[in-house]
Amino acid sequence: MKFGILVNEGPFTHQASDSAYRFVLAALEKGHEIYRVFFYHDGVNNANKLSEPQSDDRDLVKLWSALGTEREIDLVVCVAAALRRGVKDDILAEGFRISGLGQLIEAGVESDRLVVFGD
Amino acid sequence: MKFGILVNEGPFTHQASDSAYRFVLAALEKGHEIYRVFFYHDGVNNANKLSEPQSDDRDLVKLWSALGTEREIDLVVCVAAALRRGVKDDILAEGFRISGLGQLIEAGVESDRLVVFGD
Amino acid sequence: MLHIVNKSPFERNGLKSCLRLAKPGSAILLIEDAAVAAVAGSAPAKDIAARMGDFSFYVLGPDIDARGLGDKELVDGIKVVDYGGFVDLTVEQDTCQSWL
Amino acid sequence: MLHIVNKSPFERNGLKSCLRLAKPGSAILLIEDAAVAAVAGSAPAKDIAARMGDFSFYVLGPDIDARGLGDKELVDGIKVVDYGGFVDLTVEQDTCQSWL
Amino acid sequence: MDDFDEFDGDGPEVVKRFMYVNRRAPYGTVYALECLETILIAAAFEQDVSVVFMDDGVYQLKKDQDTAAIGMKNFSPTYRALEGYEVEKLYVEKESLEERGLTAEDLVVPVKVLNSAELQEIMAAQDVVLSS
Amino acid sequence: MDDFDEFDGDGPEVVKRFMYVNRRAPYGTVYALECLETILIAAAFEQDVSVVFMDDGVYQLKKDQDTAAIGMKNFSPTYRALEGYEVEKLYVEKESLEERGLTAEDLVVPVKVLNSAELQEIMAAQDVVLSS
Repeated sequence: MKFGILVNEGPFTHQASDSAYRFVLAALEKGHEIYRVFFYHDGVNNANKLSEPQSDDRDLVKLWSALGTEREIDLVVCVAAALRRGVKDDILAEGFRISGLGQLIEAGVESDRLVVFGD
Repeated sequence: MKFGILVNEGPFTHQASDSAYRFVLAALEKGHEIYRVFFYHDGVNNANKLSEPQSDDRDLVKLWSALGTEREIDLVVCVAAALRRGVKDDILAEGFRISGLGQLIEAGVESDRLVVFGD
Repeated sequence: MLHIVNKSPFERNGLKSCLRLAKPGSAILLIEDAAVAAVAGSAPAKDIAARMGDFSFYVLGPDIDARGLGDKELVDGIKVVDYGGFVDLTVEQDTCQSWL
Repeated sequence: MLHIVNKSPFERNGLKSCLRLAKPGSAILLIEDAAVAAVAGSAPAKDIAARMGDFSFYVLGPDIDARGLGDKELVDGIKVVDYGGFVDLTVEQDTCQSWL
Repeated sequence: MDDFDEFDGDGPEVVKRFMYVNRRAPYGTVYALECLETILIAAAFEQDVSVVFMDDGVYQLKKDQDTAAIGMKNFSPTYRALEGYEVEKLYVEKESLEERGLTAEDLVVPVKVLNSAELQEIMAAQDVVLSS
Repeated sequence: MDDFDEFDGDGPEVVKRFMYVNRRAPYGTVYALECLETILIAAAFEQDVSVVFMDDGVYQLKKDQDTAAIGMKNFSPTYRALEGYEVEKLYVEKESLEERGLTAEDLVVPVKVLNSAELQEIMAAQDVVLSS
């Protein structure tokens, strides 16, 4: 089955990004396809490569990045939300791309299920 | 009277930063002193100079920056919270400085009032 | 003590907890989404009215106006302040506590 | 329909609104801070127990364990799932709605 | 509201029922504004769009919003523009309105006021439900 | 917890009563963890520190937290370290515990359980109240 995932909150402040990440891992493990993960609202902060958590903490930006590059998951950061919050190409972590809200709608259309994680 | 201000949330997502900014303006207008504004939790995102809101929206990073430079208000971004969230010197807006949580406690000790704005 | 409540009591428990923990005689200021509680007639408004003898209640006018509630009748006895009035309240009261 | 609730019903109104708007026959999954509602005995737990005939209730085990509630008795009839079980629920149900 | 450019104009062939659920007051958080931005984009995709305002979300539609003193942009007039985008299914939950002492006359656009039982049916018939 | 370096060691001369109010569950949001970081720093400033756990904040102190499956660090043992920093005034609201079916035996550290009337008095006597 094809999943679209919407992440509305940044790393650390809310569990949303963690939950979405765990959900994606579990879905992949079960052989499902992740059509796209779309980062909206503060979710765009998941793509800030300057993020440097304490060494004994999970590093969500790196975890998502690795999913994007190693598992070829399409990680899309909303351009409008990202501009407002200062997430630009200069600081964009590997594996993410910046695009429009249309990519969220498309994920809703093309996926069998859209699952939303937020605050 | 001397005020310390704590801002717990970033720009846009919650009104906290707006409310804090309006409060500070009103306090200055009444002749009070702002000892320090401390940015903690997602509040550190107020210092991201890459932030580029739509042209008809308020630009909170610029507004805070201007307060820091023109009115010589001490704007302190918590280093631990900022590292985690990827707010570093490379993208730090003018007028802000990065320092430790001790600066928050000091603001509590040295100010007559500490006012907290958050989610 | 000035207690500052900023979340809608329809959505969150901040106002309820504040009313339980604030010492009678304190001032309570509603800002941001909490401003909606100042409009007369709702359940949270009744909670406020019931404690009018214990606390001085204030609401931030700019937040009422932003939410289009400027024309609505407010809870009897609640005072509307602007940001300057908010500053004055923090000066008049010796400490302030935000119920985030 | 799978309804996903992620906020503590002690703090917010998400579960209450979900219970009002979910169509009987739906599944309701408690994740993140909402997991605390699964522990038997509290007011939210009673709200859940009262609707056990209308909905299938699930709670995400990892979130219960994280909050130290793994040893507590849960509401009778609520099923504990892991992230894989969460995925299965979204597959079994035709749509999902998050009550943020 | 500046990303129409990446929409290729052909439109996807599937038409799905998309529902946007608004449960938060405006200005206290950005969700109301950013959800509105999503709805405007969604309209261009020729999907079957409906928008629900319930709980504190009903305040988003309150008439006479005046944001001058909080320094934020009043975006409530944009709800009136939704009709032009053929987003015409605006539902407001009756219980949420009443709990807040509001009526349909207080709102900036004509909406369909439904009780929770009616709204239940409409929600249950959706393909994609977005919330924020 | 890495910013002790900027503390100059002399300590400020004024001693104020600082209270930290915790009202949120752990893990769902970062506030519990980051508030704990603040408390550890505050301790070094030789202020009169007290910490309140009420509403969902009482879950922060629940014994037997096991975060392995959510992939986050279990920071609850740090509450036990507070005593070593001379942070000894830990207050838990009785009503909040009871509402959640918990007792003081469920908690990871010894605390003073107070009813809301008692807590009211302590809160009212503070100089600085921090919440998040």
